Amino acid sequence: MADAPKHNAEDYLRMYRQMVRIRTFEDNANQLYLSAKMPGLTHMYSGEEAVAVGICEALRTTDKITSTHRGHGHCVAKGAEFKEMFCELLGKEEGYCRGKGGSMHIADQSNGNLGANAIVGGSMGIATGAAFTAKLLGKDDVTVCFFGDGATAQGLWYEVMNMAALWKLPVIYACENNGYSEYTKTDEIAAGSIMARAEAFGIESHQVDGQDVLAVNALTEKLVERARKGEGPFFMELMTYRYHGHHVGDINREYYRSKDEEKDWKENRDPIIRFRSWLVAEGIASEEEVEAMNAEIKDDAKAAVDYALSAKYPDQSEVDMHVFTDVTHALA
Amino acid sequence: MADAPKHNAEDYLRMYRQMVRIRTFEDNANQLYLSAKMPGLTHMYSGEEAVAVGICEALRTTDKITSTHRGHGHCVAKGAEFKEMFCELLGKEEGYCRGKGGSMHIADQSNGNLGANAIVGGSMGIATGAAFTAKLLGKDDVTVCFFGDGATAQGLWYEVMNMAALWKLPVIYACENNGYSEYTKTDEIAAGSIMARAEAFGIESHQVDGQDVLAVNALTEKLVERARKGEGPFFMELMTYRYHGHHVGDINREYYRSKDEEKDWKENRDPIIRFRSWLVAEGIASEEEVEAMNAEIKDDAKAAVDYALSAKYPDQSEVDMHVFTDVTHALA
Amino acid sequence: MREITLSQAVNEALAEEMRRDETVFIIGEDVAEAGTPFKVLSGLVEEFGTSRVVDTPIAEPGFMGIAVGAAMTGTRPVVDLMFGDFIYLIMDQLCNQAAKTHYMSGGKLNVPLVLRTNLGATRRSAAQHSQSLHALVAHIPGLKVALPSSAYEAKGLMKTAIRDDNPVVIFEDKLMYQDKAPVPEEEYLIPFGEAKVLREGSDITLIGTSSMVQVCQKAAEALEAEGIFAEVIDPRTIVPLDEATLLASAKKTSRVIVVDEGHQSFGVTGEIASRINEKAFYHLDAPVLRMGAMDVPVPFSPALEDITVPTPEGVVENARRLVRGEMIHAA
Amino acid sequence: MREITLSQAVNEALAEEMRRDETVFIIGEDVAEAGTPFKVLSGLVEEFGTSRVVDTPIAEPGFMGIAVGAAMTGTRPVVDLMFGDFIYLIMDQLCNQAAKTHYMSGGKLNVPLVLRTNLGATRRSAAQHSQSLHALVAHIPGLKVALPSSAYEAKGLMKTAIRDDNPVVIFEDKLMYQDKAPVPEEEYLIPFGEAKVLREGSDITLIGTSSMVQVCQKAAEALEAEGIFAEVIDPRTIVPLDEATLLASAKKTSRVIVVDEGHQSFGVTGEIASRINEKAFYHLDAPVLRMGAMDVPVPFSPALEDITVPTPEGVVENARRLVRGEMIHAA
Ligand SMILES: Cc1ncc(C[n+]2csc(CCOP(=O)(O)OP(=O)(O)O)c2C)c(N)n1
Ligand SMILES: Cc1ncc(C[n+]2csc(CCOP(=O)(O)OP(=O)(O)O)c2C)c(N)n1
Ligand SMILES: [Mg+2]
Ligand SMILES: [Mg+2]
Repeated sequence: MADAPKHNAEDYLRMYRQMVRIRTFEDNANQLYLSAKMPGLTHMYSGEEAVAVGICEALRTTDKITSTHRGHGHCVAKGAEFKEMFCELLGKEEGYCRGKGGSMHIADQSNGNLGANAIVGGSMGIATGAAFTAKLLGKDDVTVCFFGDGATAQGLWYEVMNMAALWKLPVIYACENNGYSEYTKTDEIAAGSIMARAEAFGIESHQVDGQDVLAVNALTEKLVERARKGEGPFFMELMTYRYHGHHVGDINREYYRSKDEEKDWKENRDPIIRFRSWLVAEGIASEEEVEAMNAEIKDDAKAAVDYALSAKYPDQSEVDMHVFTDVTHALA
Repeated sequence: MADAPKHNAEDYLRMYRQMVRIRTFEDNANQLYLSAKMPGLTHMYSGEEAVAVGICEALRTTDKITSTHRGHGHCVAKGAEFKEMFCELLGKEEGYCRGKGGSMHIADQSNGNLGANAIVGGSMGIATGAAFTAKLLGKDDVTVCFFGDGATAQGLWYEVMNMAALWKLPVIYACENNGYSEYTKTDEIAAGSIMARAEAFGIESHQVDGQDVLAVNALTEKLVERARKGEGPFFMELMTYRYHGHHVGDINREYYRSKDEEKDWKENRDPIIRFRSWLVAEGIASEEEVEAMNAEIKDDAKAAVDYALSAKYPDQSEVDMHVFTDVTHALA
Repeated sequence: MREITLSQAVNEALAEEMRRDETVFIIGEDVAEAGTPFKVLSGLVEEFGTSRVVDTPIAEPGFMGIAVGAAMTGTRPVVDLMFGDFIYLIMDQLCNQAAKTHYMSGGKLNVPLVLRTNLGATRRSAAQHSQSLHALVAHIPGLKVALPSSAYEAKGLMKTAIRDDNPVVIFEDKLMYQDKAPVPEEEYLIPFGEAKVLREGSDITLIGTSSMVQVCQKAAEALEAEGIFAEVIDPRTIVPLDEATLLASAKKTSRVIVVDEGHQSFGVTGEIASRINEKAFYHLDAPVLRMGAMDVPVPFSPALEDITVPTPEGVVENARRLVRGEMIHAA
Repeated sequence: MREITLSQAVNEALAEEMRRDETVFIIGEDVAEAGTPFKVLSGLVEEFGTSRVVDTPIAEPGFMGIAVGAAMTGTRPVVDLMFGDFIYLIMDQLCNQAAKTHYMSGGKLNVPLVLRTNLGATRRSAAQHSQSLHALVAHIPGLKVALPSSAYEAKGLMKTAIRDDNPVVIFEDKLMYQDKAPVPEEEYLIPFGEAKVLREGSDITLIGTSSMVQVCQKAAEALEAEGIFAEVIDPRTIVPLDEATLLASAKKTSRVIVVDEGHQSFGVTGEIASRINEKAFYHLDAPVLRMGAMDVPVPFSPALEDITVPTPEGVVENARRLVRGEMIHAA
């Protein structure tokens, strides 16, 4: 693990907790899919927890993030509750988006999560725009733009990096390089160097072990602080791995990646296992305390899932609400 | 001037001739505008002649180019005739595009010019696709994609560079950096380094004095030869200057660039003057021969303009022709 | 009343709203010192500075995306898209992002931005600088679409658009920038979804949008000389569309022509004609007639370009035939 | 006759054309080993190799642009756009470049490419993966638009599209990939611009596109049980549109419903309804009725999503009212 920054025990435990909450959320989401209780598909974040948590723990509530199709991790890490999240995944009225968004559009305005996005790269402009707002209105909020390695192929990124660099916007581009975009290895779809692409726009860039929550957090804290002072934008490439398929339905994936590779990442670099050992070794938590935390989170998740399963769907009359802010029913 | 490559006198004289033809074409186009005989506006290439000529002289007829809104120079350099060009600028039936394209869409299929494009950056995909064809069909054609410094802000470029690099396509991206995009200086709209952006995709990149036709030509010959062998893609940044306004109507431009700057480029770095001096100094042509060539080109241009002015417009029945290849009249 | 150009009217609307609300800013290519190629924004950067009149690189998807994010977080961007034809480049940010955010978030996020762009052919600008693409935008739920037909309309609609909490797209007619019209000194807004009856008539209704309002007005004048009294209506916004006013007129005159500069097929004329046919069918003496731009890319040649767009003469001719009761297509 | 799925039909069409013509190639995301997320292309890379079944980075504007350039220089690309909703990203390459090149060049250049994509909601994929955006494309002159409604149609239309010298956009219904239909072993093509009468009837005409053809068929069956005989027509291509067949049916039955899964406003239903109203007006007993998808972004929640799309029950209800002579809107 990276050198521990200045945090106290409480901070570490919250980081751990958040990572386990993400993993637990995803396990439950997968179960909902497998038991045919979830509408549609979903993309799980398991394996990448240290990225979302390491970054979001360095942010304030008023800081913004934009998220992706693989967005549950970001959402939890930025402060969202299980209940509203599961309700959203099941299309229920009490979901964060009243069931209208679902997994790929989950947003949590109250915690500064401007939303998942089902268009790969689609939120790069939005994140940069949120940073623009901060600058224009003289706020010191920072925005983190999460996206995958695959999204670096989208031209939009280069357009907004150019403007962010010209205008010194407080935005951090965080590329979660999990080695794959869908069923294709990153090196088959990315020529040259991803880091060099950001650097070519004069953007300071860093690569970091995305399975080491302390390393991610320490780097992010530094960059966020500097971005607040107008020294942004920055780019971070976080080397990580997704444990499951591209989405819940991607079961047989040996044609594009080996079971050995998956096993290696899971057994030797799991961000939760690593951090847990560190916590215990440093005497921050005992094995028992950790187990108790895990169990509590499991129970929380179960309760939220049960709640969401029996929660009500939005009334059909909601179908034409929220098309416009100022028209109650757009089709009335 | 750069070291002269292996050309013979004929080659040099053709290069000179082509540069003067471009300048002369533009002077006539400007006159047509000023005398209210040209429909619409046009963007003149004057000052940048060494770029188009240096590059196109290194190409075969079967090699392809894609051009821009400032496309007359590319069109002439790739082998087009004055008559069909002026007819096109005036919207006449005998124009390269039967008057349907005009200045911003002039194309000359017979010489491998896939067309000017009124969308900045719009032809970057097309050029890359032409190179794709060569590779797929096993031809050794090379494609040169012309675009301006301003166009480097378009995300499309990064998308196609990535693919060109991954697939080793025979395409050369030629950025005509004339210091401005419309009314804005390049450094106000381009963060970092344009060269580094191409290099970040693993693309070999070169900067060259765009006012030195021999330097441009020598570099292009080398790169074209290598591209034919599958060593592409390449990037060239050509440092140049446009003498006139952004378009013919951009007359008062001191608010964005000084007269002194314009004067300096025109008097001290003019590509035609420089090359002419070299030709005379090297004994390739006498002053008289050069003057005779200039006069002949002037006459050619005048004849072509006169022809175009009295040529006929397309018949109104053409309005719904060429919408589809297989339907004579789309609205019949 | 003083007369000002459409260009000045837009400029005034922006200046007034920027004075009123510090969160309003303009973003686009050459909007600052150059004041856009059409010079519509001249003077604004001098008053509001480069932090609020923001020149961008030539990166339409990028600055549109930035505007969406800025709007979601507390500002009111006015995006300047130099030519309406470039809307293709920003469709994802406009239609997948801006248009859907409020709905997808269940009402929690919103995107109060204005996209200012233009439409209109016959400027010898050829196929990629002459399109009238408002129908594309109108098809996508979540976007409002305004089509000012004069300086007066342009000012009032722009001010309303800036205050609207939803994404609004305004298409100005680029041939009308120098056209003058009476515009009051006092502040006014034009509510969305209220059509304007420009001329009352009893024989036929001419519904025109944007550039085609003038065409309908001229046609109506010519028709009056022949004793045919045309009612001329400008919907002003096509989303929301003031169906009530259109239907009332259709029921009154029982003959309707819809004139719009977008391509005729799969566009605005079909929508308006269908709604009238559906809801005033039994009052109609003839089918609603549509006149859009020809379904061809806009040709450069002046000899061809001018015939692609509806003209007053064309409207007059069709109106005559409708009024005379000729069955248009031997239907 | 053997039955195969729509997915297999598309696969066969591509394989046959790729065998016939070496210049045909496929380009898109995860088209090779993965055979696309919908597995439509499985096996093709094994036969044709990675030089003709080309996996791209996630760069839709880029690979669409490459396809345009490739098509202009002697190949026939089939572009695979994973979801129809991503068409917003490639609009410039499709509508400013591909659609206009032949016209702008006065007939000298052409762009023989096929854009394969999809449409259709009710798959719980939410607002950015459920749109039916064919109307946007149909509005732009220079593009042909095919909407296969079964495996049989999908194969024949795809083969015709690949041989067409113009840019053609094919929207497959993503809910239909596993639906089987009889498809002959022998080669066949389906000409563009020829509607198919799927069922003859005398009381009312149901015009359905793509996914809505099944809806119309089911409605017609239900109506027959009530003694109402509906004619069901599938236009197959909306550009070119076989007006003659639609008009003949309208004149025969004098009542028409147009059903399409795109948003209703400013879309396909308005165009088809208008043409029928214009050209068969005096034969109609009631206005042409339109049924499109609701003008709302597609909601994720199953409780809401299903009611945004026309259903057989809805068509039956409207048909009954039309046949009974109820004035739909008290028009
Ligand atoms: C514009 C766009 N193109 C394609 C897709 C389909 N798609 C969804 S996720 C994905 C892969 C994304 O890869 P990456 O950015 O690396 O994120 P990861 O899934 O690995 O987290 C693709 C191609 C999409 N949603 N949007
Ligand atoms: C997509 C797009 N955006 C904006 C414009 C308007 N425009 C035309 S030329 C131009 C400047 C181009 O600058 P550059 O690429 O440097 O070429 P130059 O004019 O200097 O040759 C702009 C902004 C356009 N035609 N297309
Ligand atoms: Mg990835
Ligand atoms: Mg330039």
